[in-house]
Amino acid sequence: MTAANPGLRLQAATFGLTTEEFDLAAERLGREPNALEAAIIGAMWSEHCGYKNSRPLFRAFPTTGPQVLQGPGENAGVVDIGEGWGVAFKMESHNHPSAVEPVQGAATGVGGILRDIFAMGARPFAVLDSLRFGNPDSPRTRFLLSGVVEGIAHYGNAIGVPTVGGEVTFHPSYQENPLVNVMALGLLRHEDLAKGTMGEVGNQIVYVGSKTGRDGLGGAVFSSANLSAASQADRPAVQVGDPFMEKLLLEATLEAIQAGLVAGVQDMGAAGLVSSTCEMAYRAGLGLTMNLDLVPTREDGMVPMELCLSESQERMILVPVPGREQELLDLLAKWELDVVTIGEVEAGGRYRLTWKGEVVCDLPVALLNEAPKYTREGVESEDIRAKRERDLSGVPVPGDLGAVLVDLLSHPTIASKRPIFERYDHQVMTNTVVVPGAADAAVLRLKGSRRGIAATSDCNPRFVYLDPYRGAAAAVAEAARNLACVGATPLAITDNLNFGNPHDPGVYYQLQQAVAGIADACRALNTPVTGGNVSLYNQYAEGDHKVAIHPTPTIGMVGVLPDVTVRATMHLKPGPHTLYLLGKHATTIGASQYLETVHGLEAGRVPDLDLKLEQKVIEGTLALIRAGLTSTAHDCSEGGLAVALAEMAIAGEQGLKVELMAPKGVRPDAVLFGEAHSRVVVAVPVGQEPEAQALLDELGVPFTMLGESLPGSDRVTILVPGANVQLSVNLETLKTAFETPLREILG
Amino acid sequence: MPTFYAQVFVTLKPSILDPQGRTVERALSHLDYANVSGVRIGKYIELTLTGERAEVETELAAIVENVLSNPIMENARWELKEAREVAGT
Amino acid sequence: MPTFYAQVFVTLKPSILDPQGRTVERALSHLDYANVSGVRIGKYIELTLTGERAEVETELAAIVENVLSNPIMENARWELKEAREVAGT
Amino acid sequence: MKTAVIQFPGSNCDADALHAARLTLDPDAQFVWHTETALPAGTELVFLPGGFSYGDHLRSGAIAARSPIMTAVKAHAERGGYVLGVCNGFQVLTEARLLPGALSRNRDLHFHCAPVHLRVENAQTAFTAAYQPGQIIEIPIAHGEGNYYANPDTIARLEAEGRVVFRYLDNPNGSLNDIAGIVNEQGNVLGMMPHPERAVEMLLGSEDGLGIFESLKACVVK
Ligand SMILES: Nc1ncnc2c1ncn2[C@@H]1O[C@H](COP(=O)(O)OP(=O)(O)O)[C@@H](O)[C@H]1O
Ligand SMILES: [Mg+2]
Repeated sequence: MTAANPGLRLQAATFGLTTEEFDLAAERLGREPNALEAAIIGAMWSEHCGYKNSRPLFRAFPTTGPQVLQGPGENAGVVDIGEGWGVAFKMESHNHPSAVEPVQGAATGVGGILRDIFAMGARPFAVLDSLRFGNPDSPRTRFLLSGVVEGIAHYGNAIGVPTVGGEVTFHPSYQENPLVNVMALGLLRHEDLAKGTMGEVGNQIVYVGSKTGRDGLGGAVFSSANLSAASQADRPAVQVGDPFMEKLLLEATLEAIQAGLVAGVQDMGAAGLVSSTCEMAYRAGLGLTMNLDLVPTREDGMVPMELCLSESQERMILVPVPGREQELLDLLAKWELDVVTIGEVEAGGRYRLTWKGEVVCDLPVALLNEAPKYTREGVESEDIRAKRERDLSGVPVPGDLGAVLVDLLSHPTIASKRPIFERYDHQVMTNTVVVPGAADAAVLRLKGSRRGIAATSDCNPRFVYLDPYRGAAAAVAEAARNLACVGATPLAITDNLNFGNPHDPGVYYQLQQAVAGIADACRALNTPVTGGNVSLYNQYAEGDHKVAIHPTPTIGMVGVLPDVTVRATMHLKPGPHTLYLLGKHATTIGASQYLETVHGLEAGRVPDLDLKLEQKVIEGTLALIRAGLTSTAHDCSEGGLAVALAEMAIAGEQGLKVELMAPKGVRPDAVLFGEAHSRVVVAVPVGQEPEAQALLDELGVPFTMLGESLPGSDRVTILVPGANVQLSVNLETLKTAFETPLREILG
Repeated sequence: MPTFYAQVFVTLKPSILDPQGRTVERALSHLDYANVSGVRIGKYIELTLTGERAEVETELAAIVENVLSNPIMENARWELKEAREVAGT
Repeated sequence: MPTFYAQVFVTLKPSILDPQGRTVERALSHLDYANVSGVRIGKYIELTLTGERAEVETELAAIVENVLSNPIMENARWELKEAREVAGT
Repeated sequence: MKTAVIQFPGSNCDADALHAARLTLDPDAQFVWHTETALPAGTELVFLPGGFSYGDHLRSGAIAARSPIMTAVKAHAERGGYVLGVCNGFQVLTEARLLPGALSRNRDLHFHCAPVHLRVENAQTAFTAAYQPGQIIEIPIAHGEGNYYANPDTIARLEAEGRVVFRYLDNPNGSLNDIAGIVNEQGNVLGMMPHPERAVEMLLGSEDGLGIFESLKACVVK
């Protein structure tokens, strides 16, 4: 056993540990760890692997329900979609790697989340990407955006999983620290559900995939550490992904699982070999010994620390079913992957590593997996409170509200994302029924079944910034509403919590409140949390002054369509239709994109969120679609009702005329551009209004008739009689405003 | 003003994975070209610059560093030849 | 058996326009690196071969011709150095 | 029509090709792994699917074109057997010299995934008989290297012999003469960048790709 080095405690920080944590580890261990052990503990106790700041908060999450086949704790959650099928899904961030090298950072983000999915025994069939960038006109944003999009396209297109949705928003708080959250979905038969476990004593531990190099060394530590000028030095830590190798690994892993040869499986993600093997041992309540000399290496002279923590991509750990080891090895060899048996599972719960015939690490598996948990004092920042409580009555109503509509449509956050998703293969696998840009969620068919699967990812960071609890709950509500708008019943969520430094009480408050908001919304809407990922320290250090990102709890949600041919999209269909608003008119401009874009104010209260109303609106939307009374639905989000209507007209290449009967005394700009939640616009074919209204009344869904679609007309006309406002804009003008901005940014 | 032909060689840093090289190497062995190893694939860039040698050299160095290569992952070296030195051009 | 280091240069035929080169050239002028023209981007491939010089040369020629380049749109040339000639290796 | 879909490591439209072939041509269509040296007895159509065989490393299709099964595919083509190469399959066919020319990086250097409009320039081939001459069809593309190039003589010959089968109305990638698909001299080998196998079910938005499979089916009946 390599002796401990007395000076080590002083260097605790270099292993990502505080001296307190170092002492705690030494105490639990009954001795001082050696350097390798300290590095391993540091990696496993990092936020990324250990969740020391976030895990305690997760207790609030509802994680069960008849639809949940696998909740949090595995590589991905799994929901039951009927007929013996399950959908595995999970979202993960690659924020800091993407800030350093956008192309490879984003590409390896896709690779990592896909491995989490096929490690569950599921075949990946869809990817969604949720992206946040800074000021759209800055060269850095162009560089990051085009790099990230290229990286996602490079990896996703090559491996052949369609990228079917996502979101892209712009806000100065992401200028230096963009967010790259990637969600993946996979399909499996219930009986193929695999787990990240070591199984039983005596099992072999098989390493398969790429050789190990010095890539992304200390990546786990790296991605949880503050991003600062120092990250220049982290640059060699960039990892390069190879979708071709991943494709071989995917096919080999699924073939092995379906052949019943695999007792346990997990990808090597953050903190590479160590985190995967000791998480698997922990889940099995066992220990192991591995021989580091057997790890396939790409470079000479690699030392244990490198072998243990390297984040070389496209590597997995497989545990063969006892007695079928050789079958598994032969199968994997056929795919020309590096395959080596590197160790064995043992009783006793020790995590033992040997190198050159010497034991170089001997730690309790529990110690590694039970990072200290911190619950801190959250305190809301005064100036955010002030922004929220700010009195907006003095904000003037612009004279030309038509011009405002055009401005909003051309804001990069609202404008069409076609220039981005056209670079993604969104049709490979020939299942994509509703393509990106066509509706509020993507819809995929399930070959050999009538069912359809829908997915979306959502978060409005401005809401969360101004009111973390309500904003996070609203993200869940919006995701569920988006699924309803295509005709899908919401099933469950995965979340990706992107926040600043939790040691900052203001940031910790945001984290606490956001988790509580997600938990309550998930309970109310019956969409349990099946997993997720936490990314903290998303802020940029400039000298001693820190810029934290807007708190961004991205919600990924999956739903099911009983019949994929019964669905809705957002474009106005041919033939005359009557337009309805389900839900209630907006009454405030608080926290709206309009207020920020037109009046330069990020302020005001986030509109009230009534989750019972949300549930009603979702029921009403689904009922209309499934009764065949509408095939056109679109929810109101950034830019409010006016923008939603304009988008439906642009997509349908026809005009419309509506009268917004707002409650007395409500400002017209609130009715037009306010961002009240729980609102869906639907189009009912003329003649079927009585049926539709009867159905909504029966369900107790509040609604108002707005007006009519105008096939053949090229004008979008919106009246607010209460405030004798009339705006009427030519379709071409709206279309240009909507479609140009991102083409210009992406070049 | 003199004209210069520059040749720039951009290669991945040794410790960075080269998926292309790895795949090509394996393919070559399948096509039984034996005894081939260490395949690495990089970029070879030709460009023409005009100016006095000194300024051209400074400009080229900057171009290679900032545009033609990604210092995070790549090494680059270059050679400069004055047009009239270059045979047949 | 002796070891050889090969350097292979693959370039697009002059008659074929090189969108990548053109894009870089445009980028350069935007970044006002003046006096740059004729940017062409090709491949630079390094590989190691072992064997007697004669066989290695034949094998390399075949590899370059049949695999590393596509004669329809590319030209290729190569250089071979014996390991011990190469300084510092 | 007995159909074999070739699988290279890195093919990713192989399952789509098989699905479309079973739907339209041959309920028993089969995969054939790239290391095989022979096609299943009685194979009439070889379908080279899209994807990133060998990760598109070096040049797209370059390594796949040199894999063992391609010898059998060449023999099949010389016997007059039908070969359909889509996207990466087209790239493989040019690299294997079963079709002239080469496919290089898109003019704008970007991958494009979008429906495009094609004109059927020759409706008398085994692959296009079911279309009207000059018919406009909508089929999706999804590629980053579909920029067709061949030397001027070859282009002239392709045009003269009516071997340009599909032409883009709105050229997405810089292909010479807006070429989207060509056949070999004998007319039994078709290479095209657009994905007909993605356009055989209304559920996915277009059925305009059916014509290719119906044409082939008709060939064996007579
Ligand atoms: N924000 C969250 N909400 C719920 N579960 C979470 C969250 N973050 C992480 N988890 C769960 O903790 C486990 C470990 O997370 P993570 O380390 O991201 O998985 P992986 O090891 O695949 O990266 C996973 O099962 C994940 O779903
Ligand atoms: Mg994992």
